Amino acid sequence: MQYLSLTLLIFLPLIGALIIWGPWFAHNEVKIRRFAKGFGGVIFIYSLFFLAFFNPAKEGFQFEQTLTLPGGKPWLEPLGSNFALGVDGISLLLIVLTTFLVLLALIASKYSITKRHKFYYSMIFLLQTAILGVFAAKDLFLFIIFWEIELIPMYFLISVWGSGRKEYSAMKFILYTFAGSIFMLAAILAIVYYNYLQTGIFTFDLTTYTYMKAFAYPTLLGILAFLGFFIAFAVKLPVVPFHTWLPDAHVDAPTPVSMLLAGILLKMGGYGLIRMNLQIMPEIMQILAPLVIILGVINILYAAIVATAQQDLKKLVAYSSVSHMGIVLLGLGAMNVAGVSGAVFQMVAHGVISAGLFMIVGVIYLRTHTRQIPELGGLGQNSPKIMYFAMIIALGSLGLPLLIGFAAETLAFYGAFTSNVFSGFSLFDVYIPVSIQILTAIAIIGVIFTAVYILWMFQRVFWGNIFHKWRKFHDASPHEMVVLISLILVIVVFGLNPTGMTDIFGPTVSSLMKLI
Amino acid sequence: MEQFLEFFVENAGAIAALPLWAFLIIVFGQNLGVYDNKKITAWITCTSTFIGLIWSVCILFWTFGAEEPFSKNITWLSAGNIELSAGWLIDNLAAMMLLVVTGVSLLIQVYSHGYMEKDDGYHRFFSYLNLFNFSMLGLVLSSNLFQIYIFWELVGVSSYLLIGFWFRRPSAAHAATKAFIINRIGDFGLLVGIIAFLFFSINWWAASGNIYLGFTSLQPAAEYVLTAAGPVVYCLIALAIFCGPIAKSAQFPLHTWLPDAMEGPTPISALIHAATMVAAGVFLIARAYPIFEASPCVMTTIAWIGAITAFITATIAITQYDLKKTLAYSTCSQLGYMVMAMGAGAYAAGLFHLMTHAFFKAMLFLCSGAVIHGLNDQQDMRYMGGLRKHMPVVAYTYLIGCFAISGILLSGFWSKEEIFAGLYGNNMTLLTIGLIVAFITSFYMFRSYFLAFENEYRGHAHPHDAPKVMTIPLILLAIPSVFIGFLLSGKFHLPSFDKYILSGHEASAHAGHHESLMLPVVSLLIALAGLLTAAYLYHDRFKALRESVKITADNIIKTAKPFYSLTTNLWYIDKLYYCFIDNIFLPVCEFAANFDKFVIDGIVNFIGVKTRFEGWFLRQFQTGQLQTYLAILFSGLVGLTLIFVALNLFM
Amino acid sequence: MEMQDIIYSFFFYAIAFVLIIAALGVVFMPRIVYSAVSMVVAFLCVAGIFVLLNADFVAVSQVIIYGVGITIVMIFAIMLTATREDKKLWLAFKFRSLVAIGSAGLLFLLILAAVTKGFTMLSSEAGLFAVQKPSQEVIQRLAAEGTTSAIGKALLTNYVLPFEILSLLLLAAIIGAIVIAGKGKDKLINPTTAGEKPD
Amino acid sequence: MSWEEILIKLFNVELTHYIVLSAVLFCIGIVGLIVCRNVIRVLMSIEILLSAVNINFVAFANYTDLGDLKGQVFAIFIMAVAAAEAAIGLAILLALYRNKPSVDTEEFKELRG
Repeated sequence: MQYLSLTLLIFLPLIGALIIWGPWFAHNEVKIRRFAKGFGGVIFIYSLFFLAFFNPAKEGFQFEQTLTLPGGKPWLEPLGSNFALGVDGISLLLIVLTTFLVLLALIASKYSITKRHKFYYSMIFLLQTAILGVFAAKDLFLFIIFWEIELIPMYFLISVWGSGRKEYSAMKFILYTFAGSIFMLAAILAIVYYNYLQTGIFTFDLTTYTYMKAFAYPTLLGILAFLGFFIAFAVKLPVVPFHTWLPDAHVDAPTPVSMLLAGILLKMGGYGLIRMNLQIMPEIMQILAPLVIILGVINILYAAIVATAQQDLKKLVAYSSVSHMGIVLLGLGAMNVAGVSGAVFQMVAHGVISAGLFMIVGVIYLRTHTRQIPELGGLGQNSPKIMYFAMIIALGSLGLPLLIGFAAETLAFYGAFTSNVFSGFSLFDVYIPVSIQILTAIAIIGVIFTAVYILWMFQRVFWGNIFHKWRKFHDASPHEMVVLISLILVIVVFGLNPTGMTDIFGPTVSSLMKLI
Repeated sequence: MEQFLEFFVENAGAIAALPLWAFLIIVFGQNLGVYDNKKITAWITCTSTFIGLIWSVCILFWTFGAEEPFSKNITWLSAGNIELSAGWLIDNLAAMMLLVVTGVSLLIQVYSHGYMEKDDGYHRFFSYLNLFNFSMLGLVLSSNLFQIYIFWELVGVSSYLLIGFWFRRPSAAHAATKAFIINRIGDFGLLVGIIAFLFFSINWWAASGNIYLGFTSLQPAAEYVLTAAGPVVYCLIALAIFCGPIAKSAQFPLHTWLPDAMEGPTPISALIHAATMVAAGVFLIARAYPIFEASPCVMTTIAWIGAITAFITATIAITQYDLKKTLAYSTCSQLGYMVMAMGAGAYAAGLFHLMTHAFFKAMLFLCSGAVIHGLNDQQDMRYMGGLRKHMPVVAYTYLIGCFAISGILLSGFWSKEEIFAGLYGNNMTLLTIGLIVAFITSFYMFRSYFLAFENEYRGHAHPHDAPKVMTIPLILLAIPSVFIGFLLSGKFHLPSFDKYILSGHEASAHAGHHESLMLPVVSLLIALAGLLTAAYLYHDRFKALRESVKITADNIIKTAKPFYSLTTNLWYIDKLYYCFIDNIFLPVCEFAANFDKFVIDGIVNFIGVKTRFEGWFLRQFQTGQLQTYLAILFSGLVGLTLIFVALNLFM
Repeated sequence: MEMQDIIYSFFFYAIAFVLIIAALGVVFMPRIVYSAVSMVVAFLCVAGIFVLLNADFVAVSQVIIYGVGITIVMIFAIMLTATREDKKLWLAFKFRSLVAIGSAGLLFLLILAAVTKGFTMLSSEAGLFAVQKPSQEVIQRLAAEGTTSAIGKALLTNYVLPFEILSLLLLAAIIGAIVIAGKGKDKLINPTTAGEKPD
Repeated sequence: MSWEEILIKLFNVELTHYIVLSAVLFCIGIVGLIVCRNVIRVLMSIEILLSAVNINFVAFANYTDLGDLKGQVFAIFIMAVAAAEAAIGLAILLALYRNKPSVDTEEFKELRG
């Protein structure tokens, strides 16, 4: 137990990055990859230990750790910021998801990365450090530092190894996210300063603002701070008007990076919404929940409709990500245990499923060098394995029961339906009785649209007659098999036994809801 | 003996688990290269189903002596105030359905071994088949509404896979997608209905201590919801739940997927799209009967939807020339009967018809499969004829099926008679529609029989008889098709299906029985009239008569041109949908995509472009000519100095 | 007004006149070689000005460093670049030239106004520049010893740190000049595409 | 002010005269810096500029603290810097000339935005 150090977990990938990057490491591609995979595996196993020793019943953070400078001073004393780490059920789950998906991305990198291997693998590890830091930070300042660090490796990963308009996409991604996080910085400073005014203590410690929260924020300040947080996370999640960086970034990123982008990076937005918006200022969330819910509904339906019209396979999958993250938004807006559980579940489910979908797209792209759906067709004929893997993942994506997405969607929809945050609103002094029940029912139409675009895509890509030019399309290679089978294993296992998942984060969500 | 039967009931989940194991064995066995023998696959599949059949029989015997339904559950998912369970519920309805599903499945699996032997997707086919069996049995065993939803979607997926079995055919791929999406529309309604129902009754479930949405306590829950939600909202909830059966049982207006689903292999059409899965809708209505029953307006809607479906699809069936499509539309029509019966309160009659229909429709489909197999994939009845001489067993079993479905003395007669009896005095309009449909049914079924099996052979292929492995299931299915209606009719001191199925439903036992000879005789006469009309129009024996009277099929088509074009165009329902998709849905999607690309992303890019423009504007001062910079710098310095001097002087 | 002052001012005006003409020549002579020659003249005039200002050491340094060293550098520059189209490279008849000349004129007027009005004001009232003629005693001392020893002492006592830094600067300049002017690699490598295969 | 006074002021050479002289040189240097098209001439203009500054320093040294000679020391420093500047200037000129065989300032626009 005492060997489980979150600091070590976070900086382990960084160590890996330094080892690979340094001049002492061989320039041999195979050696680099082998080392990276091994190191990623070690990190994954190490994170599993955290899961094993985690006590779900305990309230608050666990594995807490505060790093100080020699002499016991906080690392940023003048700011009142501590290098404090800790996890609860939600963040631990996302940490394990991160280590898992990074490992798979490393395995998947074999064919899609053809140049500058040292740089690539160290960037992936740097990314992992930043993401793990975001999930494990127990200090607002630390949180935002890791949040920003994550942009750097992502920028390089897209712009160096990407395809198409890669510089444009990378720049769009970094600028968009950065513009969003400025609002978050402002919001953090606002609440910290307000806390200072109230209590005379200048601190960034998260527990002060969440579990030990002593006061409610005044409405105006609260709403502004809430919106500041919300914009940052809305860009990351993404929420519909702020989503356009995502299709571009996904389309131009290489396959493993797309997997990570959809699988983990979007979850940072959802995690932030839970950690900051819901946990720090639930009373404001209560006021603004209609906004969150309406945006969630728009996300689900709008993105699904847009996805239907996409000709580019990766864009379609990207928009399906947007649509699925709408469910997270809907569940969070519900503000009850079922809804938030559904949102958390959906984050994990979507992490696995979208990674799988991007892997499938990558597998196809590797063989055909095209992602245009009309140019594909009948691929199932030569590659039944890929077809079946794709089918299971696609069915998981459309929320088939006994696959991982279903329990998440059901919980989120049920939570939203039974929520009492929203029973109509007045617009220009006219009361419009659009209750959350009606909105949820509208959102559930999304399951039809999801089926439409996913199955239509599947039909056009894998079924029908094969084109002559794809006659030599070969089936999944062992590397791809490993990645896809691992993902499918998770999809099926937690689909059959969702309780295994809810047991980890359920008590955290319950204790979180008790704060409201 | 009691304990012996208890064992089967307590482990009833094994019935569903067995096909799942078979599925896994076949999938892994094939992909890991353990074996490559088709017989092994067939044996694994048939054995698992056979054990299931025995198991079901034991369960059936248990239900004879049981007072209370048996239920066993585990928690599947819990969060906050809900706790969703999975498990099994054994009552009379479940026992009946188990028997039907396993029985028909077993025969069809045996038949499939013959039918699919030459196909290179043999193992794939059987693995799908096992997956379907697992889902269907799971659905039948479900102990609560939520679990039924889970398996509801799983049977949908199995059906999707099997319709798309020959996925290289674009039409099959298209039909599979269509079936899944239309079913998804129903699932959407079902999910909304379930969630809404749960929402209103959550306190009741929590207080009662029953498993959430359990079927055994659905009736008090429904009453609670009715008072909590009010009649209008309750009606909406019940209708939302009914959306599920509308899609799954191919009711108007979502019936259009079923005829397309005939793209799948014929055994699949027999098993899934005739006997079992499409009946799941009716099964769900039966399971959730207390919910529907509490609201008269919903019951009326259900009955009318059934009636409309029965009529529309029956009229379409008249003009079909594709043998399987005729049968598909007749399936829709018969399902319409069942749903109508359910809606009209004739609960037991609907289920009785479900059972009899499962047997004879499966048999009819298998016959058509044998014909198609024998004619090298010829499905058009215009190129058949006189097949009775070439494949007598198939012809006679088909004839039995025709008699059964038309309601001429064989099993269909008894179940239909019960439906009519239930409608009689209850709703005379529906009864009239029912009788009209009975005439049409009889007509088109015998039309197909005469076209395919009588007269002269008009095709080009060389018909050959089906192998034994295919004919034996036909014969075995013919036995219940002939006798089961009579045996369970409850007349002449025989066991009564109604009493058995209604034993747990005191409330719904009100469906009164009309004990008069008038109705059966009328229905029999109507069916015979249909037979005779078909014979007159299509049998060569009446050719001379036809020509002398000058009333032939062609003449009738000419006279009733509008009606004919209406039915050949499938009442324009499908066309309407495609029109909607092509002209509204896809353009809307395109518009949304363009909106996204040009407006939303346009705004983002505009901000970028604006910034760039500003940068460009400032950049114009950066000529790269150092001396220009110097000039600007120097003149600026001088200017500033002047300004300061001036300020100093004048201030 | 004494004779000494008149002679002094005569020398001043003569040198200043030549200096300004030579400076203008540097800028406006049509050929670069003429410019170089007028530059030498200008440097020598500056040395003369230094002599008038009692700065003999500076004047000598001026002659050595400017009049010889920098001139040679310039001559080298002219010869190494060896431009034939010298005529074309005379003046830039552009807007910036106008601006420059205008600004320079303005600046000159400004300074003129400042030194004729402002400085006298400042010097009389605030004593910022205690402008005075050097005392006769100091002049005599300087005439006797020269400034050389005084500057030498100053450089190695008070200004030893700047002096050393200056030596470093000169060293750096020498090395830098060699590095910059020395033969570099023939082909420049674009760092962004280095090591990549073309896609 | 009468003509006599002006004449007396003109012939009584003081600090002002030197400052005006250095201002003239400075302005010529600046004009040369901006106006000339030949890089070498630009370099020469810089030397003129520095000389102007030097004159200023030495003049102030002469008229304010002849005893201390700060200005002269500074002038020495500036000369050294000027020498370094000239050397580096020549080196840069040659490096430039190698890349683009011209000494025309109008041709060097690589920093164009």
